[in-house]
Amino acid sequence: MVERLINRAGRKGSGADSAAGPLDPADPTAAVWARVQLARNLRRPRTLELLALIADDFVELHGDRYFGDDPAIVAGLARIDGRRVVVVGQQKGAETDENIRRNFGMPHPEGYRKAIRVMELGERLGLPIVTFVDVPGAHPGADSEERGIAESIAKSIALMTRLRTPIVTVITGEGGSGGALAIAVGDVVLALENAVYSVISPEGCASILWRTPDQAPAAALAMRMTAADQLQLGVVDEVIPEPREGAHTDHPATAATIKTAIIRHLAVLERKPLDDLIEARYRRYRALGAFTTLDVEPVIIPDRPGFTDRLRNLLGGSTRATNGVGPNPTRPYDEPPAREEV
Amino acid sequence: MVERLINRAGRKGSGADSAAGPLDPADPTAAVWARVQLARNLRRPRTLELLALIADDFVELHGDRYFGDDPAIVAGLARIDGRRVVVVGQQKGAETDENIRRNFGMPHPEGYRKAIRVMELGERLGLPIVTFVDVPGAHPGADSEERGIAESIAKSIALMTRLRTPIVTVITGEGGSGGALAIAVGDVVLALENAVYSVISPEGCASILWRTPDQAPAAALAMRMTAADQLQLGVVDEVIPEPREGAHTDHPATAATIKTAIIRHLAVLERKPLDDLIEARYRRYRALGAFTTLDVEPVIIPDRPGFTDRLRNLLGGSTRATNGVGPNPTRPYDEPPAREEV
Amino acid sequence: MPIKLPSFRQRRDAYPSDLWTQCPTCQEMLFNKQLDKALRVCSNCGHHFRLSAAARLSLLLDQDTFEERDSGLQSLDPLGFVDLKAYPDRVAAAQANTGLRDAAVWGFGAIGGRPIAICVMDFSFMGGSMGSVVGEKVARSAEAALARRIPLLIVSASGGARMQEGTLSLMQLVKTVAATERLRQAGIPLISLMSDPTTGGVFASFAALGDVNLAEPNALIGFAGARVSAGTIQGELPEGFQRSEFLFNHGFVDRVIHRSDLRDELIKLVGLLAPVQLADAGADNGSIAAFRPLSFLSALADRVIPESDEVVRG
Amino acid sequence: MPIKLPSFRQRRDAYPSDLWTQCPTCQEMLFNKQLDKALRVCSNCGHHFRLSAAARLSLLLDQDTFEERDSGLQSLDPLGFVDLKAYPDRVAAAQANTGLRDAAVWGFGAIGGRPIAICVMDFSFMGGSMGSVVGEKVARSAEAALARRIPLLIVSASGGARMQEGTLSLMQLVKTVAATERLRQAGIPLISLMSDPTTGGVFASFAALGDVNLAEPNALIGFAGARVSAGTIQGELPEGFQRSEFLFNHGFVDRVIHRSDLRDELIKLVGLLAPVQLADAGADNGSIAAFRPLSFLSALADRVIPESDEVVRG
Ligand SMILES: [Zn+2]
Ligand SMILES: [Zn+2]
Repeated sequence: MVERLINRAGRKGSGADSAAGPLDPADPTAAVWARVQLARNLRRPRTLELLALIADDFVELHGDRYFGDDPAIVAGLARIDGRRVVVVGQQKGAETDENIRRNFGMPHPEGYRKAIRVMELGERLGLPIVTFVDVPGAHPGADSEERGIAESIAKSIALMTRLRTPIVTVITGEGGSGGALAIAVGDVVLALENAVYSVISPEGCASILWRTPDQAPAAALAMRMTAADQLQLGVVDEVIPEPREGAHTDHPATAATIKTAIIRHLAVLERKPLDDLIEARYRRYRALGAFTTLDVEPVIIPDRPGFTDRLRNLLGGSTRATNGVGPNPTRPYDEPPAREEV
Repeated sequence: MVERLINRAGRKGSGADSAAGPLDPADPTAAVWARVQLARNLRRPRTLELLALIADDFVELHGDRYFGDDPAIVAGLARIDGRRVVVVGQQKGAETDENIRRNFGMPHPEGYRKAIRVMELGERLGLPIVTFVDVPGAHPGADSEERGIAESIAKSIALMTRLRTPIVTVITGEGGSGGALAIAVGDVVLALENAVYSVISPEGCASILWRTPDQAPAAALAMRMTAADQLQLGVVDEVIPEPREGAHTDHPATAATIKTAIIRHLAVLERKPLDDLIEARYRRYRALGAFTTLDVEPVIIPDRPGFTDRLRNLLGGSTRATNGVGPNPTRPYDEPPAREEV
Repeated sequence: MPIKLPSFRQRRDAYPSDLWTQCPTCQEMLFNKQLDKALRVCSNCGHHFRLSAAARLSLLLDQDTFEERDSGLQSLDPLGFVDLKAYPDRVAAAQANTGLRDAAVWGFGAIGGRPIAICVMDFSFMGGSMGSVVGEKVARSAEAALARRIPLLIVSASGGARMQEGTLSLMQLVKTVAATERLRQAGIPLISLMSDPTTGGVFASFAALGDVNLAEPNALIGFAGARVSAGTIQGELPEGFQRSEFLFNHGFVDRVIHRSDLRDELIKLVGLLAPVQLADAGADNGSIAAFRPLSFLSALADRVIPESDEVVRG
Repeated sequence: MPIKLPSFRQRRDAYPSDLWTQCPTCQEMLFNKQLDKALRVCSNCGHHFRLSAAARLSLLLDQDTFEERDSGLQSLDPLGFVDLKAYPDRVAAAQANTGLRDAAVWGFGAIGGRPIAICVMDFSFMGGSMGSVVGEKVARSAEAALARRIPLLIVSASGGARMQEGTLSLMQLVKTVAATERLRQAGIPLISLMSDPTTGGVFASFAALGDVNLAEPNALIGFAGARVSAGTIQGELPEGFQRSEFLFNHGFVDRVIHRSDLRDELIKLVGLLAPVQLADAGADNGSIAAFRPLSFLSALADRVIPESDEVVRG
């Protein structure tokens, strides 16, 4: 796995170089894919690099109080522009050794449980919370599953929906599905210009829907995963412009813009009564989704064993058309189950 | 360890037999030791045996949601006399195989974290909590330390001090120090007649203070660990009489008495406003302890390097009497540090 | 050993006959009528076949107490998503194949005479994937349970989030959990029943957060899918990896329950978790009348749930 | 490999001279004056020698800001406990040897100009064991910190509960945690600093529950003592078992801090954890006047802590 990811990291590097060139608007797929490479660029500033430029003071807190300390997630207390805040963010390593130590920024359950602990401390102390999101995805290994990676993500999401303190989230690089969302539930969600956010990695999406990872760029385009797209979808509230050829080319300028945006939003959020804040956060996510409500007519059922027949059959009636019962259709069926990390 | 504990279990058995005879008031040490053996008798009813006799309904809940499920602690939802309650208790096995599976009733951190989870559920649902305490001590192994046995005990104690629901605790057998206390913080603490409660096992106490475990009976007497003694000390609020030669000789009768006591106390506690309940619980433990307040004169310091001298020296003054500094006295010193499970 | 991926193609091959079904676990040929009477559990090896939402509802609820809500919710195509096929075509095909409008059904019902809200997922609709409609139904079921102060039972059967709705599917994790958290914080019990499979974003949200987590035997329950795990995990996976018993042993599932015991266990559990709510449920009955059950499942819902006082008597 | 048990006998043998101290870790002979200037950290291997309560206070607090409270608390003998020696005799000997009345000292002080409550344990008094007096002092320090809404710093150095007071010592776990929980629930920070050793009932109560848990390097931190572990653990113990870094790696300690950095880190940490409290601290000053520092430590406390507004300026 390590080797595989190093190679991938290598590709990222080169990808970034190629991306340094102008994006060809005539080829949207290439343009989107270039952005994905930019988002993955190993030289982008991560949580610790940003804090060094943004915070006047920072004390990192370690450990989940259950099992261990996860280097892929950084959490602690910081002072930004004189304001005390709790900071949580993923942390990849810029160099290979450091990247391996940080598990390529892919957290284990301990990481999310550390985040939960420190965010709860922030709530008790009445400190606003700032999160920096940049993760390929939560660690998918067996140890991660054994210790409940899904449960830890769910619990972190749950906590953030009810934390009685302002939360500002910044997607700084890869917004990799549930592993990102676990610390990305905010009153305000910002994204850097070249950040991406998706329900599944383009490679994973392509390998399922296109049956080959080579179609990752097509999947990236189809998922509309760029910051600009996410802004249109309402998943992101504001896009923070990046300097020059991207955040990796100018850390101080990037940090400065991010800092300004964070302070501006915190100032607004802190004026809200907590009950209003929580209710607004609930409404923000309650409203996300795209559906319509039909004046209900039963969907036309094709001329074959009907649903109620099948039901009657299930309840002990005739044996015909068992093929139709529940999840065992004999008819051709080409939807692959969406088995993937979120 | 297993072998050792089986032997110990064996001794318990014989101890119990001998205890079946009358206790000799002329020999208090023997009398106390006999009670210790009764408290450890493997045929005493444990949480599950008691629930089978006490509860109309019981659904056991499993797992700590972090690492595993600990068979040494049983937790779940029960209906007792028509009243819904949450039950938590330790569980030894009556037979050797079961006892090994239950780790001789010695919980790992998972056990206390399961207890915490289920007690929190009880609080959310507004259900009173009943705990049954019978444990030699928390599991002292390396795995237990690695996963934070002390932290899990501390967190369980902390939760119980603030749970906004009535808590009735019953010490049914061995009240083995912190491993017992972790689920024994109650508004009312009851103890069976032959139960014992101590800060450390008599064997451990003897091996430290008497320098040999053979003095365990003497240590047991000195620690005043019987239910009657604990009642006098105010650590226990009420002693529940046992049938015939002890609880192990008549489970149904034992369960019936316990059930009556639990219901009686819950009925009283449930009438209290929650704020009063919590405050009373705080006061109950706040008041436990034995000290006096002297009208303060400095303690007479023997004619040797004085404390302030030592302090001055520490702050960089003369080098004399460094022997006196802090924790490194050269004088004879015979207090052994109390290094033991609580 | 990569995880065996649930796949319909494989299943299709596994059912050569209309009258007989081969057990994918023990290969035994099972007479379908007997299989149905056995609640679709293999009489030979205990393999639990998947159930449709309708079958699940009829299995769990008191007879004729189900009253569906929001059957008219229909997914849109926010991304204009096209892979080898356009998303709307996939939805239409799934609707035609299953007779469902999306992968979840929710409504009110009774279990052991006690009113509950229930939301059931159906794996046969696009792998039970959670998009905007599923998320909305889960959230509404939680909000309704809170309004009536009755327990919520969610039966999961899902491969995870629905890729074709992109991050809007991902946001359903927050939407659903925000609603179930309000429920739990209010002291209203949430029961999560995980059936085969419960994975990805569904397990990483409401399914993992039940006050009580139940699972059917040997159900696939996990976060990362086969492709991911296979690609990243070195060597052998642990015995029973991502199966119900594995989750139980690691502390994430309270009870693994055989389908034949499921209803009785739930009756007992609901009885212990939930007091009989008079005032709230009663106060809310007006709004019940406002609804009319409209979908196919209306066949199951020609009676309204018992009045609260009847609940007390019964 | 059984855990090495802290033992004074061994230490005594390790200090043949008044002028030189041998490092128990690297055997280097250290000139005591240099050792003191190095805050009693071995210049050769970094071994952290234990500190007395007074030394710890002078190390951590702003100079001359410590104001002791409850110095008159004196333990009783509730059990009439006699082992090889009567408990009151052990206490008297410890008092004569250490000049302390019991194993903990608490009071008010300032760190980086910010007022805090502080409770420091002293291992040289009966192994820093926690009986009724230590428990009472910890609880009072927490209640006072809550009343003034100032952070509480507890520096642990203890073998655990004091056997000679039986279950009354055990009850101190509840008493102390109940008080520190009220503090934490009120949003007042609790900082736990664990020094060598922090074990048994002290680690299993307030010491483990800090909002921030700090530890000095290589401090022995654990639950079960050497005798217990040695008797029950099969084979080798893990590398560094029950040492600060081990606890850090397993997620129970936020930071392991070299003694020379300790004060600076605490100043920074207190600044981030605690807002400057004007009203509360000020309102409470009347009650400060009511006290008079009386113990030996009064030498350190001839000034009262800064007025709140001074804190703002300073
Ligand atoms: Zn079979
Ligand atoms: Zn040294």
